[in-house]
Amino acid sequence: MAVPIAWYLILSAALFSIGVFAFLIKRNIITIFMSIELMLNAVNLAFVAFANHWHQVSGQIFVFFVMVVAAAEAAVGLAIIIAVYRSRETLNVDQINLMKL
Amino acid sequence: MNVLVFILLSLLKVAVVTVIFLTAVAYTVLLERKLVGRIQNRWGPSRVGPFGLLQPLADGIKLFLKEDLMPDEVARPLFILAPIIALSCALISIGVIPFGENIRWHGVDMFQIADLNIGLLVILGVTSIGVYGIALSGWSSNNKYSLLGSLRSTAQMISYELALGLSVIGVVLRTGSLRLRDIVNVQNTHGILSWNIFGGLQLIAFFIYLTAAFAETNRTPFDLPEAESELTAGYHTEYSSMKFAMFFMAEYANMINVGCVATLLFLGGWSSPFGNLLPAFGGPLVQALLPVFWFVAKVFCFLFLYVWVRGTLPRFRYDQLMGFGWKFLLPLAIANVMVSSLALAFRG
Amino acid sequence: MHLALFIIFGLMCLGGAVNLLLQRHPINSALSLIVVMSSLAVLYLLLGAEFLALAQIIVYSGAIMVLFVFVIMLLNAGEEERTHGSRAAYLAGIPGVMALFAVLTSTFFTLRTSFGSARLGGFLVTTQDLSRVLFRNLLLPFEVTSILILVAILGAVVLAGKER
Amino acid sequence: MTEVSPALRILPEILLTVTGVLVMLVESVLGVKTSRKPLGALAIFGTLATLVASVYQLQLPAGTAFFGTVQSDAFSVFFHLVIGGIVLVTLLVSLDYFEGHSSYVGEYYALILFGAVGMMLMTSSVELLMVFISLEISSISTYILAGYRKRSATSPEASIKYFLLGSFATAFFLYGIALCFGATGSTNIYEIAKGVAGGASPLLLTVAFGMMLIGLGFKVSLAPFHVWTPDVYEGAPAPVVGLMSTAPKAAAFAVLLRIAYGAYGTLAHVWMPLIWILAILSMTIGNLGALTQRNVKRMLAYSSIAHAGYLMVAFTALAPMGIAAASFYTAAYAAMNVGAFAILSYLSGFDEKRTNLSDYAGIARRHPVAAAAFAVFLISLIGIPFTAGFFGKFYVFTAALNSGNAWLAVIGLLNSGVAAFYYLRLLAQMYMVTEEQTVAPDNVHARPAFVLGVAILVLAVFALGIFPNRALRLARAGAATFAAQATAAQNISAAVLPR
Amino acid sequence: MLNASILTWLTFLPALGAAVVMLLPRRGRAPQVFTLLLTLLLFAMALHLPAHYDYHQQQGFQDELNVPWIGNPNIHYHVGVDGLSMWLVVLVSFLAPLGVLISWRVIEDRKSEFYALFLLQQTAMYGVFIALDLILYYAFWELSIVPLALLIGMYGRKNGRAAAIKFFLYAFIPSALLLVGMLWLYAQTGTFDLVQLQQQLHGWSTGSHATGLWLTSLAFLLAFAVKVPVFPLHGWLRDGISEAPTAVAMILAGKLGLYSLLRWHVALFPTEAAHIAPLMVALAAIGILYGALLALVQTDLKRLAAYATLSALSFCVLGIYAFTTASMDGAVYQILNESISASAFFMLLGILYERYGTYDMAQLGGVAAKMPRLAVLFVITTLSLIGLPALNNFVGEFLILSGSFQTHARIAAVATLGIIFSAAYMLWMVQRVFYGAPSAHVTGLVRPDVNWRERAALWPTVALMIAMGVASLFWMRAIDLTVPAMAPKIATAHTAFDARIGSTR
Repeated sequence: MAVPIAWYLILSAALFSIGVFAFLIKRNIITIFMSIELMLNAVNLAFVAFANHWHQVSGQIFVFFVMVVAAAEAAVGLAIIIAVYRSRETLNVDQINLMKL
Repeated sequence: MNVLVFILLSLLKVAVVTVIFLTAVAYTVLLERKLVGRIQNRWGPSRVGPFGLLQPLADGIKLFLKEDLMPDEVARPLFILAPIIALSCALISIGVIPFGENIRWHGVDMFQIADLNIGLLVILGVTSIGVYGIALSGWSSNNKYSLLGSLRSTAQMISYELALGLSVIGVVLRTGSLRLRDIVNVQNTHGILSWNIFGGLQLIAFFIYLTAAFAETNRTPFDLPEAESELTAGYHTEYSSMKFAMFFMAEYANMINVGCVATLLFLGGWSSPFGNLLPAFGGPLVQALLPVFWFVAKVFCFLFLYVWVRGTLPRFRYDQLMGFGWKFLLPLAIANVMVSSLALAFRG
Repeated sequence: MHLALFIIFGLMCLGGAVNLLLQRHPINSALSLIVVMSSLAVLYLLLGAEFLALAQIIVYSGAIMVLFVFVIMLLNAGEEERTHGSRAAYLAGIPGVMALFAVLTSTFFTLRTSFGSARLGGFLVTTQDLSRVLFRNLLLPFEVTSILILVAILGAVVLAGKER
Repeated sequence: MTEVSPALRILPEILLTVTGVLVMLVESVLGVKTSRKPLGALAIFGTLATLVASVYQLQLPAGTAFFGTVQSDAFSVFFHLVIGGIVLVTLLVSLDYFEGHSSYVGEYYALILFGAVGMMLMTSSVELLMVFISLEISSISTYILAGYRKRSATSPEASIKYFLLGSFATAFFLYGIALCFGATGSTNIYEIAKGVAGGASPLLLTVAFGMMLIGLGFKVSLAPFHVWTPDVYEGAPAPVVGLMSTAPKAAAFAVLLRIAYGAYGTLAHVWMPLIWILAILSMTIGNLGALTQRNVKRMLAYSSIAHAGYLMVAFTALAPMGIAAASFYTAAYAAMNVGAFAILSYLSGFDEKRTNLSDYAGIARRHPVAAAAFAVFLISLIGIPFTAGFFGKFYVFTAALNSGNAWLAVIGLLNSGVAAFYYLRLLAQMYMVTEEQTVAPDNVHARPAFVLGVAILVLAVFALGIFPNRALRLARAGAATFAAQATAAQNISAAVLPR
Repeated sequence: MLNASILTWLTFLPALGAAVVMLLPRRGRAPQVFTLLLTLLLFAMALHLPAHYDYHQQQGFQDELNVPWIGNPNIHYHVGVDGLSMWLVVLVSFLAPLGVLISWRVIEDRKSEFYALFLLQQTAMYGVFIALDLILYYAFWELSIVPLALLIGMYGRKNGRAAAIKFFLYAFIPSALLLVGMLWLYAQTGTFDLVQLQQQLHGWSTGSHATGLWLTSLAFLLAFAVKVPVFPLHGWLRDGISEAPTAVAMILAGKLGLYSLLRWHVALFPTEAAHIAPLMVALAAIGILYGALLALVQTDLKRLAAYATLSALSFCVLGIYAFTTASMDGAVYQILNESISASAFFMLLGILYERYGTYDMAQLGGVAAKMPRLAVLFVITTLSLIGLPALNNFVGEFLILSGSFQTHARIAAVATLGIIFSAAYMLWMVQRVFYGAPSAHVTGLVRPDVNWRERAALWPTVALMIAMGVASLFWMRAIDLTVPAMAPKIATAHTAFDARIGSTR
């Protein structure tokens, strides 16, 4: 039985929105970072779904690049988090506020 | 009807393979104890059953019947989840490994549970998930030894996974496929000469794979996570009874897995070392089982090597271990990929 | 079959995502995220991206998330404190997210017929197909990615390393 | 179309990458205690070579390479020159800045060079995948650079804020690309343009544009996506802020131009109102925010938001004019803003001890030359004639008026009137207030490299303000490539991705 | 050849000089001497303009130079002078050396910067007066703000910084509108050239662009009116003048704005100017009275001077917007007069301040006995400012009033009150400061009378006051050729009367 592509897309939209929401309300830097990963995954799902729709290989390749980028971001991001933790001893964004926003 | 037979046969296949596999795991333990005993000039287990052959059974019963201690301050769900992850990851890999020729009965492949286009990737993927078992066990135990052990182990596994992944690329390049059967098929023309380790010029890759695999399975000389002199039992510390048994089984299952994969990738899988030199003999049953024999024999050699190494080599220091992985193994693997691809390109 | 798998793993995805939102301990959130990613891998399989599915497991679940878990363990990040976040995040964020979701969903819903549907095996991309496009048409991005990784390595060294 | 070797199309990027790798290799053989200045010199020479290569690219006929992923044309060359110039000056200015303060100086140069590769590729790529990758290169290297003052408490904080919001933005941008791909089946700008012109669902395309706009809006700190800007600029090292407030923004604007005019040209009526709103918000919020700041870096951060708003005004103009104006403005803004932060870095040193407005009291007496240079940059930021800032604004608002957006120009110029106040406050502080002995006497010495860098910027500010013809011609030639793109789209269709 | 380039030399030599001043040694008198010599040279060069002015050429500009500057948008380096701007250029050149002389010993701190900025604003002034391309004009217009603001801020009295920022913002923000207006004009016509604009805009007031043109003219008017300043926009004037050092106060108000009103508002938008004229005239009248009344109650000399300036400048505005030949001629003439007399007045105040360290009238008194020479000069200047016949201001004020009587009789009558008030506060001021019993402050300090340097600065102005009062026709020739042509056609109804007035002078 076939599944409409639109369902996949709506799923991806839902995941993306949850990611955005988590980004906004989460208070731990690592969790915030994870919500970004969730958003990227949602995008990947959209890419794969669209690749299926257009029967285009390039849509799937995009996902590879996103993965590479996500990996690079993770490496750098976590390094930054470690640097922050060293200077602050906390991972709560509300306490990382030497500078007023 | 046909579908039903297919499903039934597949389930049966899974059951049989799992039982054999677990038994093999149990007897690998025995093998190790025996061999190490011999290396250390003692007997090893010899009281239970003839030559101690029933020792695994006795061990199993002991572990099952022990009291299951659960410390108060552990993160309960994760504490329970961790060994499950570890064991199931170890068991999944076997599902894509072919043990013999592609022989079908009622449309069911007799010597492989699932033949996937990307079998090799599945194994790598499952291996990479296996890290969680160790990471979570250490963290959920709420114990500094456990945590340190699992941190070490995680870092070690991440580090060596790179070299491991890179080492198989030469093989994949030669085959042009990620299907394990294809990889073996390329190697079974001229016997030992066409094995990847020689014919595919992957000797160095084999060495890298071997080393990385030792590290991935946390075996000597890379068994720092459970270096008892500094970390008591590492991430196992808080585990007992059945949960400990699961980790224990996972470790040995992984050893077997690694041996299978090494066999498939570098040692020609189920193909005979003599290639066509040996004339075909026996009936169809023998024809079908002989490759399985070769396969098992090769895996056994591998396991033997494992134990041998354990019996002879001392443990690395942690910084040596990381330095070895990053500064030696990884560059070597990259160089190997470059050389292999150049060689392939020149060969045509 | 397809539909059933989609529903099961789609729900797992959503459940994982919601759990990520609700869990207060980073490690639980991380595990939920792993569930999401692994379920996504299955969805990729359904959409005919087998290589991608495994890559998803290896790269995301097996490498990136391990890194996350590792750092959580390393820093021993504890329970999330329920501090009052910036009120702006709630005031602007919740309607914003709602609007975003509404826009996206309604767009996809409006165009649902034009997207067609996916069936098992309808569009299967083999590793060869992938590599043919990747190493020919998208060669430059592939090569440039190496710079990206180089930068990331440099960054990790610079930021996490100690000052000599 | 004559065949041009693909390597020539990305020659500047190749040179820069090679330089970066060389820097890293040489760094590894230098002793721990050795000065890293030779590496800086190497990086500077590499950048110079890159600039020369970019200029050389002007002689090539505009065209794509690598299966339609990159395109070198006057537009890309213009931005290559801007970015290359910024990098050059940043290297000159920071040659002595980190020396003795950080043990990763060699990596600093390498990161700047690699980041520049990303930015340059952004401006020349016509494939959104390529844009995405290079955007990430540039972003990640700037995240790292922002955290370079590791001992201070604010720098890692700046880095993490920049990183989190930047990655957040990236996700939006990526979703936009995905939707674009979904609507047209391709991520090549020209293919998208074809899809936009006929067939593809306008609804999906609009949503896609919105998402990409949000993503890029974060990157160029347009209001309301600007929240990270003041914090990040305050915490990051001053020379880095000079770089990251100009070069990545220039690149992101180039991308936005390519997308808006290159791919979405025929949907202009749909996205124009979005740009209007962003422009007005950015100008107003930026300027009002800057008014209340006591910290010079934060003030300049808000001012950069406002300047991004001015730039957006150019987007609302008709195609060739608006593009030329926006391009020119990025160049002008780069010259003055990099200059301002360079002086800031000089006056406040590595410890950033002079960041408050009151710390600048009477600076003109103690550092007359530095103060004079600062005054030049500030005056240019205000938009006083005979400086780059004036002509930048002039072209932007001319473009806006030419396309009938008089009200936008009025809002913009009134804003620039308000803006004059806070720049002036700083000027007044430097020149008109007698010094309070709050800051301990400092022994900053202007090194030759720094002086050269600032001199280049001052010259650039005046050159763009008095003889802008040459830069303008190049900007206009770049804009013309967009007009010619309809024909190019047909030529290229053979090379795009197979279905 | 010299004709073509003289204006360019005149304009950019000071800028060059500013750079040289910065490079000169800071110790000693080098900056003053250099600047004085340079300004004298400039004055000599400026005299070339009236010497070679072609009185037969009825229309257009002289000493023109028109070369393309920026290709697109079409901006030219177009400069030239006519009867209006020529005298203003000479005036600026005349005042500059005086400014240097009067600052000779006052400015000791950061001297190089002072003279550099002084020369820079000289460039800007010249530029404003000679530019015939809107953008070029705007460039100099904006440029003039910066050095002035810096000068006020750096060398002002107590609240110099606040006054400078106030001045800058008052000048800068309306300029933004001015720029919008200019850009709108360009978008509609494709040119920034004054002459071409005048031709193209002809008849637009009733066409489809009427609204835009109207708004544009308002934008222009606003920018200029602030700079003059015209009555409700004079907020910066009091602080600006009372804080500014003497040499700056001399050039701060008036000239630039009034000139711009004539050149770029009245001449460019005649119809719109005619529409707004009643308002402007009314505002001018209010300004005259308001300034005068406030001047009456001041005790601080600088503040008194500021309000007096407002009052006097409002006269000029009145003259311009009354739109009769006489009033406009008078207004232009009055710009010159006012500048000279007010400059002299500021210089005298500066000298007083230098001697006694205060502008407070309550502390001064009986100075005449101590410094008779100063008193003489002061009285002459005061009389000139009041508008005593045979002195310069009389001619201007008379022309303005008589001209505006024809169009706005009642308002002109009100304005006349202003003259009476001005006589009142000026004379009262002289009485309080110079005569009567010497105050304790004055007797306590023994100070020398005006020295040779101050005399060198003051006597030329006094000489000019008299010369311009007596021989007004010499100056009027060029003005008369140019200015009335700028007036909107509305004024032609009064030609007969104007002719009669004209014959009297």
